[in-house]
Amino acid sequence: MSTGRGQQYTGQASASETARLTIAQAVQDALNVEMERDPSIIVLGEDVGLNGGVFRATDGLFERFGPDRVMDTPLAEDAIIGASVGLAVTGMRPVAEIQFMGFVYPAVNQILAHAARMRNRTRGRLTVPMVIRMPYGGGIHAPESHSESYEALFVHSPGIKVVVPSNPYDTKGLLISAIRDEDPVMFLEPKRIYRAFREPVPPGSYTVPLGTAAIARQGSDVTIIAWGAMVRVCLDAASALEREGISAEVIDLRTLNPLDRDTLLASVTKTGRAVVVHEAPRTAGVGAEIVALINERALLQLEAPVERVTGFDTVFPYAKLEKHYLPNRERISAAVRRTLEF
Amino acid sequence: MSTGRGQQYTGQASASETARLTIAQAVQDALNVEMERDPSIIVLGEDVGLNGGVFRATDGLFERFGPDRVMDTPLAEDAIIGASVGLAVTGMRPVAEIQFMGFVYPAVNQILAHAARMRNRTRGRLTVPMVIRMPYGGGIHAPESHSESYEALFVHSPGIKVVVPSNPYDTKGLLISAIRDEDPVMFLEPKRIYRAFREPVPPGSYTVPLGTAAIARQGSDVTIIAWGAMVRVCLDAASALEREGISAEVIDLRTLNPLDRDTLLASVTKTGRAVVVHEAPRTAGVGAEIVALINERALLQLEAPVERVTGFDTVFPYAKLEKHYLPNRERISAAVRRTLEF
Amino acid sequence: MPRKPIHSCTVERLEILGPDGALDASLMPDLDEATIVELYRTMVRMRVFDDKAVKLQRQGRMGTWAQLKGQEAVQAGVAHAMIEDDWLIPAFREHGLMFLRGVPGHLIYAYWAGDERGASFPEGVRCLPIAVPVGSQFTHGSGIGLSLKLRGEHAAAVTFGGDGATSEGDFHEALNFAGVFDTNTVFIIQNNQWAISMPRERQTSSPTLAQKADAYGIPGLQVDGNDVFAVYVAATEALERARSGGGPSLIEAVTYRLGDHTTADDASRYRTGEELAHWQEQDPIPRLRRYLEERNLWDDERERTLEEDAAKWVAAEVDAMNAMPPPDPGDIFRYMYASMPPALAGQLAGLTQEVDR
Amino acid sequence: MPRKPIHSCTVERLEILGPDGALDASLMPDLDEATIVELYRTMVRMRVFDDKAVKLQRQGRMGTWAQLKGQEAVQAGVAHAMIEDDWLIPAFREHGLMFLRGVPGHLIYAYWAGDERGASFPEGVRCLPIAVPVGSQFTHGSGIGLSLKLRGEHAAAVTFGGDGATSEGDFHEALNFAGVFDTNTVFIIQNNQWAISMPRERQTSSPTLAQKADAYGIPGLQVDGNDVFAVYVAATEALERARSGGGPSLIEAVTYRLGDHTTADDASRYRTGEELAHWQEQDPIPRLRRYLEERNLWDDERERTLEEDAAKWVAAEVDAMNAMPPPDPGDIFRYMYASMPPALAGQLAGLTQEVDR
Ligand SMILES: Cc1ncc(C[n+]2csc(CCOP(=O)(O)OP(=O)(O)O)c2C)c(N)n1
Ligand SMILES: Cc1ncc(C[n+]2csc(CCOP(=O)(O)OP(=O)(O)O)c2C)c(N)n1
Ligand SMILES: [Mg+2]
Ligand SMILES: [Mg+2]
Repeated sequence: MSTGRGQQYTGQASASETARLTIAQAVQDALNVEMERDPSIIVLGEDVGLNGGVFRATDGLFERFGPDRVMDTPLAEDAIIGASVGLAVTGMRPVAEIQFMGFVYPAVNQILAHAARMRNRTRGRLTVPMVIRMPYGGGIHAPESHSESYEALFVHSPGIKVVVPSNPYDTKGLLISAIRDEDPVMFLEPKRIYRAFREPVPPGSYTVPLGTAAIARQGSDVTIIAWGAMVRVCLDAASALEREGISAEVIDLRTLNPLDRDTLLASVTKTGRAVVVHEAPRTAGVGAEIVALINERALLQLEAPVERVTGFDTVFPYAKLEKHYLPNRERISAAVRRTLEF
Repeated sequence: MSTGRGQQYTGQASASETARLTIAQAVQDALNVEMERDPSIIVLGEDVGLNGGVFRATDGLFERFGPDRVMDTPLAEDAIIGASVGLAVTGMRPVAEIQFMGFVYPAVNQILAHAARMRNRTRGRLTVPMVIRMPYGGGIHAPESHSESYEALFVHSPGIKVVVPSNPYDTKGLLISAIRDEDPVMFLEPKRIYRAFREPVPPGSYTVPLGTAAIARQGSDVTIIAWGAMVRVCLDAASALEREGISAEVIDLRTLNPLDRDTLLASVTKTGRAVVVHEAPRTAGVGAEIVALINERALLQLEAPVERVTGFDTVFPYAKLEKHYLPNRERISAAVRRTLEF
Repeated sequence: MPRKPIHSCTVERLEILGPDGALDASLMPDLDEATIVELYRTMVRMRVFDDKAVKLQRQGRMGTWAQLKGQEAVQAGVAHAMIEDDWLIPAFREHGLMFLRGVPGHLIYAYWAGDERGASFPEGVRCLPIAVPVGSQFTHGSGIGLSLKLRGEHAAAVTFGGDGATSEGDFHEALNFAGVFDTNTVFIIQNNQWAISMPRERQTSSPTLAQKADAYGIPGLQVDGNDVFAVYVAATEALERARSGGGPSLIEAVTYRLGDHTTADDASRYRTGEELAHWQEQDPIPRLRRYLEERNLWDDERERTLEEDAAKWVAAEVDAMNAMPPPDPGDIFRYMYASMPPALAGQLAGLTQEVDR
Repeated sequence: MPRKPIHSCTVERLEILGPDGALDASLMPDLDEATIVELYRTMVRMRVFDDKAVKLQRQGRMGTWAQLKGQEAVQAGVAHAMIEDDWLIPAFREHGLMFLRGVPGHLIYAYWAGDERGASFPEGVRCLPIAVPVGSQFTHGSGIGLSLKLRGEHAAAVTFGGDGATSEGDFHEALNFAGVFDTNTVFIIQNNQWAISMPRERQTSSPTLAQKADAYGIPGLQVDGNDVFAVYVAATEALERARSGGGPSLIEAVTYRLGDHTTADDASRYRTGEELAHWQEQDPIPRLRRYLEERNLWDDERERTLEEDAAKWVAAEVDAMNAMPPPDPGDIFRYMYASMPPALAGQLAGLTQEVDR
């Protein structure tokens, strides 16, 4: 196995000890482990090969698995996803990368009209087991169109699962589940924390099931609901709130479709208060769905309106102003206080 | 002015009397009136010229305004919208047609990444006054992909207004407002009722403002909120409910972005109960946003959870099963009763 | 020479059996008489199958139907060039190809009558469901062609589209992808001169569609699509190349849509009777019949028998469609995911309750 | 001849001033000495402007920068062929063109430093903001070209893209649209051999990018993009044709990205030092300098002065950028719509409160 040119980490499929990995490395690790296991898995996308991906999430795969399994494609998102549909219906398991979520739009037709519908349209005869990975979200002072969080578009579209990890352990386990899933899965990687921290990640293969939320922090006064990069911000807010004597439970949804309603509703029923946090614009974001769910299932347990702390209904601002856009500890804490003071 | 070949109606821009028109004819009438007024308006799309549009909504325009103002384009939605962006930034006012909402996906990149953002990105220097018309929704036993209601995708995307008329009078007035608007407007035409009924439509020019809802029916026990083709179904349900002694107010939102929160919240505050109805899938649909709004602004006035009567979280079924999918009078009435019995 | 030529291309057209019955014997493929007769039978069966669907639609027993009338030679010629392991990636007008590839006629009818079960083909039939968004199937053809190549299968992905579909970005991305990865794909454009009301000449400014292949560094050929021999030869050559690792190619089959775009369309709004009459003379079926008759391989008697047989077959397919039990509303939910998420099960339970009531 | 040729195309390459200094005088455009010197000055200013941006980025004073280094001849040659009424539709690497078209340098810097005000060009500057989604600008060029045509303006829409961008569906739809409506558009591909880590040869299988024009029935030409004379001649011809109703065309300018893809990239991961060295010998700036020197139009003294002037200008632009007041957070909201909807005003009020606190 080549060590590649300069990357720090080349996958621990053959390692036997738990290593401390970043989220980007956990992605790489999951791909290594799974590609080793199942020769029908193919990685394809722009710059995923020799270059190892612009965030190095596919680093070393090309050297290890060769050009027939790690394919640098032309600059054409519609073809990347459309070809993946063709690969998947004929028995391959493509893991396609879209370089940034802002560049998924040209592939929306293939995702919504084909990948998400093939099983239904053919009454189960043809299926599309594929993963569409992409970095999403703001916070890294990236150029325009590089900071999108448009998960709501896909959560609203039946037939495609949407998964968003918030830490390295889950990243590996969820990505392995996504690859093994028999249906298309959109896998959104929080690029803001791609390399922000390391956590122990076991070697070899393990799964974190799709469709189950995690209680990232126990609490009793209020439930904060988030996913992806926002989970850490919420945990941070929860710590700060603790010093004020407020006990916040933080739920990391992990999968946005299907939603783990039970975990969510159990927590809100217990605390009677909820704050949903996301980076995407407020209107018709996934936060609205969560408020609607709570309204439908736990209205009588609510002590206060569910608060939403979200991006604005504006274009994601370019680097100089982006800090004003993203939900932060103060906004989350203020929303929590509002639910308590209601 | 040519009378075209066989169409029943050729626009009443020069007529002086109110005529009884269908929604499709009201579209045609608005286009006639506005194109007459403003030579910078151009209609473009697939089959909009000689063929007059697959629903005849642009019938007669080609004969009247000629090929430089009514342009049959190649079969390429991305180009239709992208070229319209180019036309609009240089002073034309394109009214683009997408043949069915199910075929807007290839143009999503142009709509979300360009049309909706140009004003913001250039800090007001360049603007995109354009209208994107398209028939949407189910109920006509159309082929697959011809029954979509994906308004939520666009409502979630800042920078583009979303308008959905429910009757001929509003269709004309809203479309004229949309054409005159300085920003891009997505204009969704309820094809199920394109020709279902006629209503008096005044000749010449008048506007119905964007961003204001209508109270389609007054009531005191519950507020039913809908748009487009669902408004009539809701009115129907309201009549049936009246016979049970239930007084339902029906709100026709007309514009989904920006939402007329005041009208909506005033009604719900008055009735204490609400049911939102839409054809689109339930999860993360526009209905969720409305529930979230009510939760935020009128929680204490609520006597029962807001109900959602929507399409399922499935692919829109093909003709034989579509009747099971679409919200109907019974489902709406049952939801209303649930809010009363809560 | 002031500017240096650095690339040139030539696009050829292949014709073997002309509308006037003239045959270029030097190009004639090696087909025995029985096969040629079978090609003819096949084309007539397509016509009968198609006509029946239009009738069913008029009677309110079918939703919308996209007529294949006039395009039988393309579909028979290509089908005959295909081998069992090849995949068919249709647009939406390839009914003839579909039944020749093993999709039962009653399923094709059932599909267009509004029933998804019609797109649930029998096990082993290597065919995608039709693609409703125009052009969106092209990239599937590239992906399937890549898949076949990676697995080392001696098979090709036969990918169809219309003249209108060549304007979509998918066409471009798919052919480019296929060219870069040398996939086992053959793209076949049924250039039937119209995309609903848009004539071929205004769909694109290139004089041929075949020349678009050169943009992707792959071979392109135009054939007379109403000449089943020319189609067969072109398809055989391209398919064999694709199967054996020689890479993708593009075939433009020039034909004509003799019917309306669909049963929801009225073509007389946008095209002339003269044009239609001109193309009726190019009709591939009489053309091949004349060939057979001149060689004493066909006569009125056989024609009658064929028509009777075809009518019987089609009637049986209609019966089979009618014999299908009504679709279960639960099917709306059952095939969304490999296993149904709880919220969806809840929605299904609600519907079941309603239906049972 | 078995198959009838029905179409042929030839793609030519235009070179005037070779890397070795050889000049094809017969093709040399009618440019006076002062103009040629000015073209040189312009190219050096681009290089200095570009280098400064990279330095600013290294110092943490700029977000990301996409270097134009090596592509100066394309940008100078095209800019010189443009007239005031022409529109520029850039991709994202056309900084040189942008400042030549009237976008102040400090705005270009400000933009890449993360400030949308940098895309708010002065009144009258006919230039779109850069397009971040690769290829998405092509259709704007078609629309603007159509707009100019419909208004009868003697002007063209000069639309840029990279070699990578030609793979996007937008490229195809845009060129086809332009071909069908004969818009006043010129598409210019800066083929700099790389799309991030993807070499030109694997981006598409066609031996040239220029030949893609033939798919749309429009003229295509390849030029040596490091030869400012060739670029100027090709652009002048295509622009004049477009302005005067002769329709769109495609120019492939073969050049090289001498820098990394952006300051976030490390090109040594995927390309060799030998390749880079080869292309450094093709550098358009020394090439034109040698031409001038051979004709006694240039010397070290003038070079020094030019470099000093350029450095001063660039320093002034940096100062101007630094002198911009910080952007107002309210700007996030202010330009979403012509008039702000109430809900948005509410969100702005919330932010203003926070900021004021
Ligand atoms: C993306 C998309 N846009 C528009 C349509 C509507 N539509 C259906 S068929 C058709 C014309 C197709 O023309 P062509 O590709 O030549 O195929 P043909 O119908 O002639 O077989 C159009 C515009 C569609 N189905 N999909
Ligand atoms: C739709 C889209 N996909 C991916 C990207 C990421 N990206 C930015 S530049 C680039 C390569 C562009 O190559 P080319 O068109 O040759 O232009 P160059 O960078 O060489 O000037 C890529 C893949 C993007 N910006 N937009
Ligand atoms: Mg056609
Ligand atoms: Mg490039």
